[in-house]
Amino acid sequence: MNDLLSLLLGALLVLNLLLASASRLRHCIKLVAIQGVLLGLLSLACAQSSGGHNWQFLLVMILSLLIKGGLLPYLLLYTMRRISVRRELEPVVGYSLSLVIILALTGGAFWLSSITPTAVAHGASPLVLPAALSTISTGLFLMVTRRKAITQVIGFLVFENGISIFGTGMMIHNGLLVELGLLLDIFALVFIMGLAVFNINRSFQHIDTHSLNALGD
Amino acid sequence: MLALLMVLLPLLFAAAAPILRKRPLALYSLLPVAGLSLCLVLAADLFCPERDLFSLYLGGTPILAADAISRFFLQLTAGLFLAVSVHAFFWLPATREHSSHRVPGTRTMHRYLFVLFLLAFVSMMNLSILSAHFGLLWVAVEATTLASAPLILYHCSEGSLEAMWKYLLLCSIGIGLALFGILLLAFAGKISSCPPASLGFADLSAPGVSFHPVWFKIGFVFCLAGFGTKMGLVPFHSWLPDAHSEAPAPVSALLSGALLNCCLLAVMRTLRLAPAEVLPFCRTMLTILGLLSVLVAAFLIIRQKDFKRMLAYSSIEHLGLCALLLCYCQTALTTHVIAHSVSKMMLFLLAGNILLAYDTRSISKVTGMFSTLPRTACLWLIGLFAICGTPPSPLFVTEYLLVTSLPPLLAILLLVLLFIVFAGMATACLSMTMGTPAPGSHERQAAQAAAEQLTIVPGAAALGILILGYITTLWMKQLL
Amino acid sequence: MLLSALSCFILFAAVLFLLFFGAVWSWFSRRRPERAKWLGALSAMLGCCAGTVLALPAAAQWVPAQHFAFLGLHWQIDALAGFFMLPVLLLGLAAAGHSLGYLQGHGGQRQGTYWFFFNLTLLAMLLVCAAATYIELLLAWELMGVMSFALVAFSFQEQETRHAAWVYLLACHAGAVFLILMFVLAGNPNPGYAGTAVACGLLGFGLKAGFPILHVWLPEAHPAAPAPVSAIMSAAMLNLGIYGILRFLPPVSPGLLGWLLLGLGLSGALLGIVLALAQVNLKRLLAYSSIENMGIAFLGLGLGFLGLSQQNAAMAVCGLGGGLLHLWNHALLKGTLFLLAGAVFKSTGTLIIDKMGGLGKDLPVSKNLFIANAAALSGLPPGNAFLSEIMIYLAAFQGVLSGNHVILAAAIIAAVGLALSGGLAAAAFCKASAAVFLGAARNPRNHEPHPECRLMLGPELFLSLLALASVIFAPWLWENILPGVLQQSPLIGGGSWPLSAEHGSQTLSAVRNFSFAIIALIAVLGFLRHRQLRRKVLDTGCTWDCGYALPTARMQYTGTAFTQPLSDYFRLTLGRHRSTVPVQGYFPQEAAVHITASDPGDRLVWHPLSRFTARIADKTRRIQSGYLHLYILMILIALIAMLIYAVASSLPPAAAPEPALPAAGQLHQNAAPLQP
Amino acid sequence: MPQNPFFWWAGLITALLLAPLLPGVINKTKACFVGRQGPSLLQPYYNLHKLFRKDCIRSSTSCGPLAWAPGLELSALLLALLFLPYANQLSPFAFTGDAFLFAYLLGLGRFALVIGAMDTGSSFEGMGASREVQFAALTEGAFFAVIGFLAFASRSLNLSEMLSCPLPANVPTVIAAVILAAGIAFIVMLVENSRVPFDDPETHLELTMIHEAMILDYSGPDLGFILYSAALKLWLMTALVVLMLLPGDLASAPVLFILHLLGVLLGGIVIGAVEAVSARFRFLKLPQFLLGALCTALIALALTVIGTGGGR
Repeated sequence: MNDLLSLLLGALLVLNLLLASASRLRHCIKLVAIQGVLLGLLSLACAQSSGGHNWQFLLVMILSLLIKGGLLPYLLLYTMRRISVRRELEPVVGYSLSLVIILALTGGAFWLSSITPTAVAHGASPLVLPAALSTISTGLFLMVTRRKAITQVIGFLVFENGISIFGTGMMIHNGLLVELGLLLDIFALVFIMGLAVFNINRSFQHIDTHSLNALGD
Repeated sequence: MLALLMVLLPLLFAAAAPILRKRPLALYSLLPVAGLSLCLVLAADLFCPERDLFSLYLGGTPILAADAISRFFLQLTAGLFLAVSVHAFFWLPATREHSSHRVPGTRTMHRYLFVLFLLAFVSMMNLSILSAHFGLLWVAVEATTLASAPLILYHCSEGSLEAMWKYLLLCSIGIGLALFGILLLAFAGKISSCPPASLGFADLSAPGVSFHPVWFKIGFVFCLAGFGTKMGLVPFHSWLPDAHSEAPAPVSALLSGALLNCCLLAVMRTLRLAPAEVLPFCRTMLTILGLLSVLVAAFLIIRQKDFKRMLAYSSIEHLGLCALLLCYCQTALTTHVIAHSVSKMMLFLLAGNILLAYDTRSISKVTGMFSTLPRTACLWLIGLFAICGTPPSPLFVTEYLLVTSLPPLLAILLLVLLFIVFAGMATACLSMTMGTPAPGSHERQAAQAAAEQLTIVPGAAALGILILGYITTLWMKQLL
Repeated sequence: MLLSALSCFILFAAVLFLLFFGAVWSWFSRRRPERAKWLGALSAMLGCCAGTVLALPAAAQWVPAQHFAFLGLHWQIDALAGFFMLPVLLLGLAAAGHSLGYLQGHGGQRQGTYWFFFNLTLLAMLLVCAAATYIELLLAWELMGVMSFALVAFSFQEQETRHAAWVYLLACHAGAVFLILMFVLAGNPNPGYAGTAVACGLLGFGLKAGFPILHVWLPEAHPAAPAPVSAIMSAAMLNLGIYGILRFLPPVSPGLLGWLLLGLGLSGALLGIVLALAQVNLKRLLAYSSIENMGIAFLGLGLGFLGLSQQNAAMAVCGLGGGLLHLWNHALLKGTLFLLAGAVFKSTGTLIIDKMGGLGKDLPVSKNLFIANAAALSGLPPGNAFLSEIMIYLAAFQGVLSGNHVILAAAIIAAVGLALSGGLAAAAFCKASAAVFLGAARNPRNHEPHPECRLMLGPELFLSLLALASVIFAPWLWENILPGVLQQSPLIGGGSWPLSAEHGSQTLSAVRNFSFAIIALIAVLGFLRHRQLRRKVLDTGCTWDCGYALPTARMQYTGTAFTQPLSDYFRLTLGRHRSTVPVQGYFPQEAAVHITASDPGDRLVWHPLSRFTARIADKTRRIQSGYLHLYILMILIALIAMLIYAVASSLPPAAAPEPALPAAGQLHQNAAPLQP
Repeated sequence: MPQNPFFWWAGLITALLLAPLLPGVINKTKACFVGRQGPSLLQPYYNLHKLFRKDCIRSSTSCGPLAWAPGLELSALLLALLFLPYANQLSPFAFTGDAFLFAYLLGLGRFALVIGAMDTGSSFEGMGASREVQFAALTEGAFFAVIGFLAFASRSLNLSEMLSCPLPANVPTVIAAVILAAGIAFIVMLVENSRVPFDDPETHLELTMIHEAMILDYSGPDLGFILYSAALKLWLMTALVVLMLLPGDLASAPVLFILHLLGVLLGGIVIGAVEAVSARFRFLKLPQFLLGALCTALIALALTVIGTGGGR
């Protein structure tokens, strides 16, 4: 079971690199969907290793798989098609440079987990902390450097996934109501962000958040 | 049981909103009725304090509970919502009729959506105050962001869109960091000598529980960053001026008056969990952020061109003061919070009236309010003196207590900053109220007359502040 | 004893009740100005009379000091409070009477608001005097600031009134902030902060009393305010600054306080009067002369405290007594002068001295009153200000006679400075009275000169009679009021040192007699001249104009010209203050000289300070740049800084030399471990 | 030394009677210097006699001060006369601090004159008044420095004791200081009475007058009052200088009485001599000159402080 866990975490790490170098918007959304699915499998694997089977956990796991893997990507694709945005993203930082930066961030994450042995011991596998930290930093990096509103939503989703990797990896269980609440919030957030992007496109005729700076002081 | 009622009642009224879509008067009356019902529920609690009506258990762990401090915040939020809803009842029709300033193309949000989201926003705030579990607290705070984001879009202009997008994104990042912080706190508990049972506040603050100090610090930093973003402490404040100035008057009143207090409550809860050896670190962080907020807000207020943004910066400054009060003088915190919320609500409602009458938010274009809007002008100046802490207002008492408990160097810096804030706001308010009205103002006669009728709630709030001021002065006499 | 305590409480409550409800009632009858006028005026006058009945016995120590609680707050009326209440009440009475006449013309419709703020300002000033602990003082102090701000901003249509009101409001608030700082630092246990507490106290009270650099609001606020209001502010409100110092200043060594007050007094007196010379606006001239007289009062107090520190009884009594007496005299005289300035404004519509002239023919009684009070205020003998100045001279020369050389040097400089400021004051008031009342009217006034308004003359005569009475009762005032008043102040050591008053009373009675001698001599010579001319023919001719064909009124010496040699000598009106339209061609059309005298306090201190704050504000605005990406970046940087600080502070102090932390994350400079 | 009030009253009466003689003496000495015969010594008396009998013309623009100004000035000066210790006898009206009353009475007289001058509304009188006020303000300082010196030298604040006290210590520095102070008093006297180095009483050019410009519009008894008070002031200030130079314990009262009369007349001759030999200073130089006088008076005080070993 342990090797399946580390396989999944390894896949997640590779996914971060792909996300950094993805130049097509549609491609980015697919990667986020894959990340959602991997996250669902990860929670299943952690439950196996800690033996915490109960129906509540399974319900949460299936729901998160469905929402993060299926519903949200579909929503993003639908928004993209409706506002017929141009395919490629104009990043503030070049693709190769962002790849190097993500690599550096992941290296930093590994280095951080190496100097805090106590934490790693408690997690399901030694890879959990670095995977969580690198995904979080990738999400934030995407939000800072990508111009388009939709990519910022994607960045935010990656950021949330990173946090839930840490949550599931370290086997912190908050009870059914809270887990459902988390999922509902994330879904509602992305839904409203989609609506906002739709409105921005209608009144600004573009969704480049970099030029949304009228309200400066 | 009452707690569930407090959360579900507004949702119930919210559900009724789409049904009354066709009849605007009934739709608008939903708000004051909801406000009144919340106050009745709280009154019920006041009459029989001995039975704990609030706690709600789910699977052994209490989900909703109300201790002394959260009961105070509940009453404050309910009171504020009642006042704002009564004002909104009159303000909404007036705005629709007179707000010609919007570009003809842009539309305003549909009435029932506004009422729906407003009620949802209030219920989520009640939920965040009443929640007894850290995770539920996070869900509720995130839900308040979601409920209040569409409200900013009431007048769907370019500015409000941009403000809403920034509000959504920055608050979500902040709340995400808070979630990571909560997980880190749980993790710190898990790896410590005797881990807490669950993330409920009762278990976390149980006597035997201990936390791993280093991981607790890191967790606290993330929580502070997260809830600090929602609270508007400086490095994380960037969304606040845009959101509060673009939102319509009742919404910005609630945002400033009630929402910032819920996040303050969240920070108070995390601070209360801190083990002894971590407490000095947490207090230092809060002091640094508090002082930074007052500093930056002071220097930003001076050069302000827009009076709603000026009020937003004053909220940032006052929340910075609340952070300082949290570390140095807890007793004065509740007085400061209630005084700030009431006077800020009054000022934002008045700002809404001025916007309605003058159709502009720039300070230089609004002149001669004493001749065009006499009542609003008087209340505007009373608000200025109340919010800047001149003696008759309770804020003077709390600022005096804070300054006595601060180390002298910080006290001098704080007083200088408070003076700069007073100078900045006085310049703006005086130039608005005095002077001869601009030549073009006579054709907006109807709008000005409508704005003059809307001064009932702010007037009541002003009276409340003065009475509160007198009571707190007497309280201060026994204290010192 | 019980009776007096009860009656004092009832009187105090009556005064508050009268003023407060008079104000509220006149506010609510704003619609009917006539009713509001009489309502407000009557309540103000009754309040002041009741207050005098309360304050006079307390000041004259017929009734022991009262201490009581009213509305939950603690108040006390003792000799010191009574002494400083009297100017407030008397001026309030006079100003209320004068406002009836003054507001007939331009402020007529807004009587309700005027009387509301007028009564509340009086109320606040009485509360400041009666405050027992620092909470009541701060409350009353800020209330006084806000209410008098509303009065200063009464005619807010003009731009300069708004600017003046804004400057005044900020000055009052800054004063309150310094006071808060003083009370906070005074309460601080460790002694290191006692010095700063005293400094903050002096700054806070000095802002209200017009210290040299902190005086900038005074010449702005007084011309902007209606005349009765500026009379109360300059006569009664400035004294409260000194009252605050005497009662609420934390304990400090008399020597240090003496040197401080001496320095401030001397510089204030000279700065005030030199600037008064160069003023074109009549009320600004009077405002600067208030700064000068406050400087003289501080000079007296400074010499008194020096005497206290040197155990030199004569110097202490003459100095302190002279300072307080000067406050009293200045209050009466300056109040009359401001009311007269109001009368002048009513009849000419302007306050610019160079535009007036020849008013003596329209306002004969005001002319004589103005010249008499001006002479008295510049310290000339028959006036009452001479009594207090001679006391301060005595204190200075006691210092000269005392053994200590340093005190000798300081005292002689003080005496010479006082003499110089006396001479300049005479020059300034000659300019004011001559250019306004005497000579021919410089520009022909368009409206016909309406007769002198009786209503306005009454209060002025009342105050002048009071000034004359205070010449007569000066020795009585000196013997049994001043020692009692001075004992009350904690700084003067409350009775530990005999403050007997025999040092000055002999001089005072002699000077009183000689004042009467002068008046008698003038009468005799006047009668002699009258008898001499009775038989002669008395006709009038035009003034000697050296035979020039077309003498016009504009050839007269204007006020600015009158003091031009002096102000050029003090570098006030040279350089960038003077813009000239030169004479061109053989038949010059039009040439002009425009001289503005800017206040050095403003130019050198306050304007650079506000520019510096504005520059900082512009730099901080860059934080709010509007770019979403920069905001997110700012959040992340702040987060990383806090994390580094968290980990750094949690490392055990005896950490391994090379911390296991990543070398890359350097310690963020502003997150240094601040252990509170 | 035994006080003899009789000689004090005699000094007072001679001052009242002989005051107009002093301008005559000054004009006579000036005339002798240039070889002219000059007006008779009693000419001022004749002028006064003539003036008191003439009619009075009043300017149309004046509204009152022109009438009571001369009376006020004369009464101030008459009162100031009471405080000087003629023939070194203590004046019966002396009290502590009467030196300041003396100085401010002169100030009152000057204030009256200036108000009277401005009342006529003529540019010449305005110019004279403005200059008078400027120099007066600057001399106040010097005069009070002299009073300070006298107070320290005589250890008392009473003008009579100040002027009639013996030398504090016949050490050369103290004597030098007394002479220096007397010199400063002499300069102050020249400025106050508008004698030549500062103002020319006999000039006919209105633009150059100071004191004369202020009394252009007076006629008849008013002009008489003013001329008489000008003469009184001259006598007063000269007497002040002379009494400073006469140490108190020199001789018995009658001898001192005669000495002080001769001293005053000698002072008149010295003033005449000074006027004959020196020309007027430029106006812009006068303020520096007066401040110089103030500083020398302070130096004199410093000398006495050192001379008398730092006072008792």
